[in-house]
Amino acid sequence: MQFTLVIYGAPHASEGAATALRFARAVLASGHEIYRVFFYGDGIHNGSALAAPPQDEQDLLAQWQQLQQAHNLDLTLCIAAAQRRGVLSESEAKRLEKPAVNIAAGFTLAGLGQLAEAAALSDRVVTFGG
Amino acid sequence: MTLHIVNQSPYAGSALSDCLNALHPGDAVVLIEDGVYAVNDPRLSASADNSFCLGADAIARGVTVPESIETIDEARWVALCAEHNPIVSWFR
Amino acid sequence: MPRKSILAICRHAPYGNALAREGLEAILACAAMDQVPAVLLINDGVFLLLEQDAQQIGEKNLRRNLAALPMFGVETLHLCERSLRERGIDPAQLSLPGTELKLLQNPGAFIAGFDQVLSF
Amino acid sequence: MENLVIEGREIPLDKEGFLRNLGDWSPQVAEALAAQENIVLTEDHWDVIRLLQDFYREFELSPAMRPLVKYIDQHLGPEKGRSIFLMQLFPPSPAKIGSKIAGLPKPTNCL
Repeated sequence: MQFTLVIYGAPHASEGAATALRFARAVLASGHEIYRVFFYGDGIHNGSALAAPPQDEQDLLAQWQQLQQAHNLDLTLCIAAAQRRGVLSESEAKRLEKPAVNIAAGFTLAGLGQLAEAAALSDRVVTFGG
Repeated sequence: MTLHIVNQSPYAGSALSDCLNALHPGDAVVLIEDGVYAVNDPRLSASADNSFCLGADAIARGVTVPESIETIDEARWVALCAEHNPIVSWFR
Repeated sequence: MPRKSILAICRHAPYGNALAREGLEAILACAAMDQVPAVLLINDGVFLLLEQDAQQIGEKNLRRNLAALPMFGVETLHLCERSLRERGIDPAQLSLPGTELKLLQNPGAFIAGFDQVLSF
Repeated sequence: MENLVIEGREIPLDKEGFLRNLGDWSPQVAEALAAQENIVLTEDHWDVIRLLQDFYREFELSPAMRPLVKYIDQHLGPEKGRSIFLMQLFPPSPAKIGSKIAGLPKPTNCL
């Protein structure tokens, strides 16, 4: 079965993203697939390359990236939500004339159409609230 | 049959009661995160036929889950998601 | 794309939480992609329908965004009757140009009829 | 994109040619913005520009293609409420180019 996960919570601010990570691992371990992880609202902060949590706290970004690499996950940040909150790719920073790029490796920016498409093409959509 | 996921403490907001007001016979409720503080809420046992509680979240918080509610791990949660459709989250 | 029935549930009040605005944006985007969702306003989401003047707090008017739904192909808004009554809103006083407002007595049965639910 | 100069006054544009200050919009500015897209504004263009501005006032949204077509259909009739009509007026991306010339906020790149 194809699962899509929608995440609204910022890391280290709400528990949603950490729960989603546990859920995602269980989905994969159960033999299902993850069609897409769509980060929306404050959830887009999960894709910031600049987060530097203390060494004795869990590093959510590194865990998402490991999972992404191991399973070739589609980690999509909503571009409109990310623009508002300041997570930019090189091309967006250029287009919007902003001074820095901070999207983490393994994540992509894309439109809300990717949420619509995931809802239409996956078997299950699970929302992780903020 | 719908699977409802509640992640908010019933003492902090209305997510649990909002969920229970939108319950259809046969639906299941999964308590996760702060939602596990609802394990002893009488409204839950009164309205929901099938209630589940994510074990790790309950243990992490020192919450004891009564026998009327099935304690589940993440794999069982995924299985419940596969068995039910649609899935609705109630939060904040 | 294969047809899946999609329901968007809006249960947050405007302005206090970005989810009210971003939920509407997601609904518009789905509709613009030919995945027109059904829309249910429930709990504090029913407050989206009140006449409002968001300029007072420097915000864009979310009721106006809601009024754009028919342009995107969403011509019916489903409202939880209980949520309205609990909040002292008389359903008979509500209207939105170009939109049919449908009252639901049993949101649970309604929700159960969809393939996917997006919760906002 | 180079800034516009209208009657000796400089109108700043961003990199993609959108007005930096939406308050700078005037019919003359629209003519100049259109010229940058190699478009000469006709009465049909102006009808659409006015409807784009009405749409924005009514819904506080810059329209995507589909709702724009529907809105034009409602106000100018089915003959003009078609994407081909808009494509001819504001190629290659009518909602974006039209919004730029009408002085609406830059779309969020969402669709």
